[in-house]
Amino acid sequence: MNKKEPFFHIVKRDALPWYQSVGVRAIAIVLALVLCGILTTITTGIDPIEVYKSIFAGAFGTERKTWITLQNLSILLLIALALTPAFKMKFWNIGGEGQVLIGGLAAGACMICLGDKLPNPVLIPVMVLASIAAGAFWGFIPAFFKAKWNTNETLSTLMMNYIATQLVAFYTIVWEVPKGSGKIGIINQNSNAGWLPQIFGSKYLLSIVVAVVVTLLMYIYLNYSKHGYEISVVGESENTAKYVGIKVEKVIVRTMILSGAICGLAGLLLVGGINHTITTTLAGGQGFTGVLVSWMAKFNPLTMVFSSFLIIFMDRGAGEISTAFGLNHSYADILTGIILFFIIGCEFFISYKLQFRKKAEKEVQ
Amino acid sequence: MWNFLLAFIPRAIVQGVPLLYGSTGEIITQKSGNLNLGIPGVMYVGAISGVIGSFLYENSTANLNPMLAILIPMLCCLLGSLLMGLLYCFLTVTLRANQNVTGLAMTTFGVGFGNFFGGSLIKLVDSDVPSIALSATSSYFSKSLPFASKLGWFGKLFLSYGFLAYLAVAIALAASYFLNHTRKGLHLRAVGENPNTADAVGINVSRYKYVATCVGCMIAGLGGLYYVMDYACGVWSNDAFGDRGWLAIALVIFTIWRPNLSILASFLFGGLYIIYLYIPTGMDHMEYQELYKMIPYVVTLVVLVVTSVRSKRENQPPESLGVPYFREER
Amino acid sequence: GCGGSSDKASADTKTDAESTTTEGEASLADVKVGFIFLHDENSTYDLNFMNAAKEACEKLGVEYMTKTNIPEGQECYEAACELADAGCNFIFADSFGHEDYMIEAAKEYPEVQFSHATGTKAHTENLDNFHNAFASIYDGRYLAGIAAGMKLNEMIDNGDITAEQAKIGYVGAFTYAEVISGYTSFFLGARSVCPTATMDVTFTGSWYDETAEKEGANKLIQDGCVLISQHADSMGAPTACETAGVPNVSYNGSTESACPNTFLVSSRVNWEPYFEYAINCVANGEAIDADWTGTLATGSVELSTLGSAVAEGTQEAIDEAKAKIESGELHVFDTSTFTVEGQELTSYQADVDTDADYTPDHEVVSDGYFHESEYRSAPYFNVNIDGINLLDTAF
Amino acid sequence: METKVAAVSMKNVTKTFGSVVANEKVDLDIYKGEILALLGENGSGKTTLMNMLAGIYYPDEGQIFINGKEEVIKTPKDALNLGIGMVHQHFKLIDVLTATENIILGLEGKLNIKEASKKIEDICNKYGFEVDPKQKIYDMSVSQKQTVEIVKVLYRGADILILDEPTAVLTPQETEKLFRVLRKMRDDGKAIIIITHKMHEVESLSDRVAVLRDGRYIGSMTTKDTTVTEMTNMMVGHAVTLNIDRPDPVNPKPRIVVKDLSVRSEDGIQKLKNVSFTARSGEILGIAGISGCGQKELLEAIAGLQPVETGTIEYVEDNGHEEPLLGKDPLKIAEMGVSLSFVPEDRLGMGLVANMDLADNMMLRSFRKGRTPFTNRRPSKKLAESVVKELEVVTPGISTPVRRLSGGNVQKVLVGREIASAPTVLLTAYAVRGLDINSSYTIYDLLNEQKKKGVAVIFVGEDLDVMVELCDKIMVLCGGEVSGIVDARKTDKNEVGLMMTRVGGDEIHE
Ligand SMILES: Nc1ncnc2c1ncn2[C@@H]1O[C@H](COP(=O)(O)OP(=O)(O)OP(=O)(O)O)[C@@H](O)[C@H]1O
Ligand SMILES: Nc1ncnc2c1ncn2[C@@H]1O[C@H](COP(=O)(O)OP(=O)(O)OP(=O)(O)O)[C@@H](O)[C@H]1O
Ligand SMILES: [Mg+2]
Ligand SMILES: [Mg+2]
Repeated sequence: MNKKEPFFHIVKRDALPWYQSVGVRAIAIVLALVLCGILTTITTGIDPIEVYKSIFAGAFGTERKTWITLQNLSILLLIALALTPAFKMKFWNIGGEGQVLIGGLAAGACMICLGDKLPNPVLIPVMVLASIAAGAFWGFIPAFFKAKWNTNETLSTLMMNYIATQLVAFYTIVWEVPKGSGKIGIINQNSNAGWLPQIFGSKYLLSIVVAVVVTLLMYIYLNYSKHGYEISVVGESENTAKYVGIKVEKVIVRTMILSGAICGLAGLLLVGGINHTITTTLAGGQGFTGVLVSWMAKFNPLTMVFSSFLIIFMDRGAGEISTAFGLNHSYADILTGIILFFIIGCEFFISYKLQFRKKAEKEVQ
Repeated sequence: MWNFLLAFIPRAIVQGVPLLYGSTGEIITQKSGNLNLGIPGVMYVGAISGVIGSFLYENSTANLNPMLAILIPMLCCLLGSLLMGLLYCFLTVTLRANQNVTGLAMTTFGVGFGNFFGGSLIKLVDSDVPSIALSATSSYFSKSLPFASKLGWFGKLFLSYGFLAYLAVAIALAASYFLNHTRKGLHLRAVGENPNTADAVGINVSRYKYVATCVGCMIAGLGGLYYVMDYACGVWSNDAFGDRGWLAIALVIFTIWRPNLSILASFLFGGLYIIYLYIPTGMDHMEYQELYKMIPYVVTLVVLVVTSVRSKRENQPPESLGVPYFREER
Repeated sequence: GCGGSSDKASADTKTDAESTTTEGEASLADVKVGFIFLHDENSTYDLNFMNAAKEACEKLGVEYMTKTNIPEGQECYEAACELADAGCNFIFADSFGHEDYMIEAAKEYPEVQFSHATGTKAHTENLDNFHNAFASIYDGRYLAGIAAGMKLNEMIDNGDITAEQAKIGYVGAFTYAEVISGYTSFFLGARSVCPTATMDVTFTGSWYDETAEKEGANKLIQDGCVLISQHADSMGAPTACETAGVPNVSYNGSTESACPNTFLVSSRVNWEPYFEYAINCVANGEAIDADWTGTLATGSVELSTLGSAVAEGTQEAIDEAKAKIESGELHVFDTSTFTVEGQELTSYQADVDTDADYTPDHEVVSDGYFHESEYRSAPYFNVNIDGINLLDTAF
Repeated sequence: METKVAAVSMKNVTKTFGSVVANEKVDLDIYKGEILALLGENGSGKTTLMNMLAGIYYPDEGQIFINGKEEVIKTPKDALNLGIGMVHQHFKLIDVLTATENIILGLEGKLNIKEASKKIEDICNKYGFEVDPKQKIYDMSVSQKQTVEIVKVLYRGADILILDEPTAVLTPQETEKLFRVLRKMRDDGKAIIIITHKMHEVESLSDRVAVLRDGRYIGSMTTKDTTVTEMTNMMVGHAVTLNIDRPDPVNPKPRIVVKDLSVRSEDGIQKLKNVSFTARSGEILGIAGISGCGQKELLEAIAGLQPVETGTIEYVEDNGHEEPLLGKDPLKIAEMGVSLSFVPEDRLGMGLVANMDLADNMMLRSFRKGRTPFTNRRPSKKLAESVVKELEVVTPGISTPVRRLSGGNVQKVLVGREIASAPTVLLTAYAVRGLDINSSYTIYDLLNEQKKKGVAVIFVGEDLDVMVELCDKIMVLCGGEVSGIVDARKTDKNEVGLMMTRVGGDEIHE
């Protein structure tokens, strides 16, 4: 024999039963946490158990914290859900950030310009429509370019983000209070005009309920509707879609309008329901995090609940670590990164297996 | 006008250099079929690694040796970015993980890494402002040719930059030559277009992907190094590098995967990036300034749409971009 | 919970607080302070607050908690509530955009004292437990301006520039009163020693944008400014000056380590006196001023040590002016020292009460000077005086 | 033959993909100086077996001996180093590169395109192939691409040459050229393995045949000692009859009337010029022509997928009512109640969604059914099951992505689906390309069945023998123009072949 046989080689495996694949992921998270712990001790000398404890406390330490965690979760989830149909269509919409901002801007514009003209029961529906329409419009533009001229959507949606940011910056200064400050502050702080209503007496519940509803609807839409099927076909092969009479351009535009509309809705919740102001950092990078969440869940709306939870949990925990240990906030990003690497990497062991050579057969020779 | 250009163009070029490093690195990476969205993170890691190296060196000796003062941060930067590249490759090439998720996670990680260590180093020294200032090292990086200032406008436009700026252009030109005129370049393009085919003719797909991605990351990392060491005068500030990593990725698409085009495009974009400072607004209408800040993005979008109207086959992304390769898959 | 280490830290300090403080110790033990910061210690602006917070709390031996990286949105309200829930009875936020959210929290927790730096609404909001605080930083900037003026004189004397070329550049963040008040006082300080000084001002539209500040400074230098100062938080402008070899007057902290050749001086607000004052008020059950303005006298306004690049005699000139300001002999905004459109300012309606539109509501010029920071703590001087050229208006 | 050295000897080779056993304990010897035809039904594991020689797949078990020495072929590179060259079943070419760049890909040394182009021209001249070294692959027709593939192996030279269905897309003339080359190489002492489903090629080219069935090695025999029937029976595992019956058309009525159709491609090249013909119900209309002569455009124009310059296409209903089809997309055509099925040439790229499973692919045609906004997956699952059963599709189940199926099985799935919608017009392009002989006959039977049901079948084919036997009429296209329409019962292969290369044969218009 002139060459060494490989000790093992990689083969694709049949689908693992769900409990095994969950198990693999669980092991990955545990390993990641252990590694994070070791790193924490080495770099800062802090007892890692304490760090984990305070991460948990940051997310669930008090009732208020739990609610905030859920509220943040719902917004991130909403954005990830919004991006999902586009991704399933292989339309790389990284413009969630801009679509959320524009939705928020529309809501804010209504609150500022119509706040003293319309009563809330009229104003709020107007805001809902305005922000959904604005988000949808922001999704429509790159979709239109893509459908018409096959313009690269990764770049166009990215540019739309910056354009939206600057548009918000522009209006922030137009509407600034006081003059020159570059801040709008809480809009209608005394009249509460355009503030979204609290439901069941909790100011946190509204976005959570919206997110739950959208999650279910999106799951049904993608998996059981004709539109959802068309999206899958267009995503897989435009030629096939044309062949069976699916109007590819229409599907692209329609899907991106939906995508943008839901982002706009998230913007509405952020401005009308949560912050009651507009800033350029309204979306806070969640348009990008949403991409991560959606991909990690393999575009399954139900799984996205878990992937967005993971991100929010770490982020909430981070705030707490920096309070408790004086550790830089960025430390959490490092930990989140490490955990993500493990989760991403462990997928390998779900789809592939290492096959070792069967020794017995070799003796035959 | 001439005076304006004379003042403006060097500033535009300085802005463009980090973008050029980033986009050249990402082009090489993407040509191997790897869509590395982790470039923003890599550039942070490259920068902070250089800062750490130079910090340790500056604090260990009173008289800096110019050679070492440049070499140490450079090597640390390359090493840091290389490790990021290896991480990316291990996940996406060896473990065949999803490239988008891996890239985004690397960005989270890398930016966090940069800011964490940038913020932590400062605790080791006494300073009123929370920034590490590596002025001595930086002066070597930003040194331009001694006779540049004597050559009038020519010196100002062409010779007034630190050596990393010239290196960026040289690397872009070399990358362009490599991709189009060498056999290895041909193989690299083949890997990105269709790894199945490349594999079948005996090209080691994994090796090409590893090498291209790691080299790409190292080049991109230099962009981060240029930013802190030359542009920011050796002062690390958290998040100061901003969104340039993303813009570098955008430039890759904008320049249709051509490093030589990227040189001009980067400088152009660098100029557009700061042009708003040169447009007067009016005290009562500061809001217009925010609209002027939109210019680079609007221009990019318009150019993109216009060029896509008549798109050629050669201007498309590498065909297998973003798809993990597994030989036995069909 | 607020985590182990800060508890421990405060336990340690409590013991030595007991030995040093004689009165009010029982009530000080009941005080728990919460701080809300926009960024963390990596921001010049926040670091200044954080150091003061630490110093004041450790000196008084009170327990405290901090929340960093709190954006100017609902998170600020949540953070304030969390601090209140955790037992804090004095809560302080450091960023202008936090104010509205602090007010929301103040309404919800009437028994907790809320205080906000740089804010403008306390005197109109009529809440017993919401307060504003700031300092007469324009005094500090005036003194820093003297250092700048001395430097200009030196350059003129050395023949580097002519008297007409004594142009200062200033990188401002927003066209906000705080910034206008700041650059005007700086300019007046410079002109008090260098009468031919003029100034160009450019705005970046952001409190922290390294590139914008750096390029803004570069452009000013290109346009012939021979000395630069800034009111924005990044290292952009000072490092641009260091590269170009142009003297720089800084803000918030000394930049000497990064700019050894060009750093002149830096002014800053020291928040420690205010924190001490407010904590003592809470401990003793006294009302905190709705608007508290620190001064040179309270130790709230400070200059850094001078850089090696300053002109000879600078320290003496500064000390002299400082003494005059403290004695009330000198007012920074003395209307006899500047003109507006060629006229002396004899009357000015300032916008002291916050509203969406600019509606001036207080007469602020009397006794020959502009009464800055008297009707509220945050500055409201927003007059364009002659000699200062706003670049962004030059269409 | 015993005296010859075994160039390749595979022993006990097993390869599984998940639960699919593609090869099971296969023993196969290939000798120097012989051409071995590897036979087997679709999905029997031929490609898999050869891919293990070429280093694409790695065997689970077993050994491979090259020239008597045990070798471990881990990568294609190892295979190349051992002198193994392979022309793959699916093109392994890079679209955006030129022919030259593709041919020299993977070689070492300094890049010199000019020199390489020259060498390629020499090879082409020597063997009579036509390749434009500067042409980009995406500009090439399938047969040009296949030629590049062949030149690619010749350029490198190989001692052991594997060709996986190389002739599927070649014209008879090109095939003949290739065979001449292969014979010469055999005479030079190289070992050649060819996989093909065309039995006449097996007979004319190979020295020996080896048969795989269900992944197992069944046996081998000398070609001249065997017959097509024997080989087929061995492949299938039981006796089969191979003849095409041609029932007479019952009551043919015009169904599709095409008049003066002209089509230009996007870059302005004339693809069809004044094409006129009528397709009748209950008839099979064959369309013959060398590749690129406009068959594809013609079918796509009828199916509503190709913009047309001038001309008309009418659909004639049973009651004589005429409906224009032009300017309508597939959806509109279906909404008009015209039941038109289309088996396109590009199965995985157009007819099916490669990453979807069988059931979901079945839904492509029917997902719009029902008034709710929701799809109903149940009928398509049933359809998938029945197609798998009736057409004997080899698959682990209906939830396997079609990408995983072997070529022939993919085709069965597609044809099965298209027939299921009970069409009145059935367009097929190369319906049996890549299909094993047994499956091909199954497809012919299916077409005949459709014909008997009164469907107007348009059959674009490449095997003239079959067309002459199967079709009722044959329209021959040449360079986008009709060079004649002949009655298939009264013509022969030669006449049609001649018409394919020149315009204007004996026109038989009725
Ligand atoms: N709206 C729809 N109606 C019918 N079928 C659909 C629809 N959307 C998608 N499908 C098809 O259903 C199949 C399953 O959908 P999807 O890819 O979402 O699965 P999944 O939830 O990711 O599960 P898995 O990856 O385990 O198959 C896919 O092959 C897809 O083509
Ligand atoms: N990469 C792969 N992944 C999964 N299954 C595969 C793969 N390659 C082949 N198979 C399966 O192995 C079996 C044998 O396939 P193979 O392609 O070898 O058949 P074949 O004899 O070449 O058929 P055809 O004549 O249609 O080309 C088929 O059932 C196929 O689905
Ligand atoms: Mg799926
Ligand atoms: Mg095959």
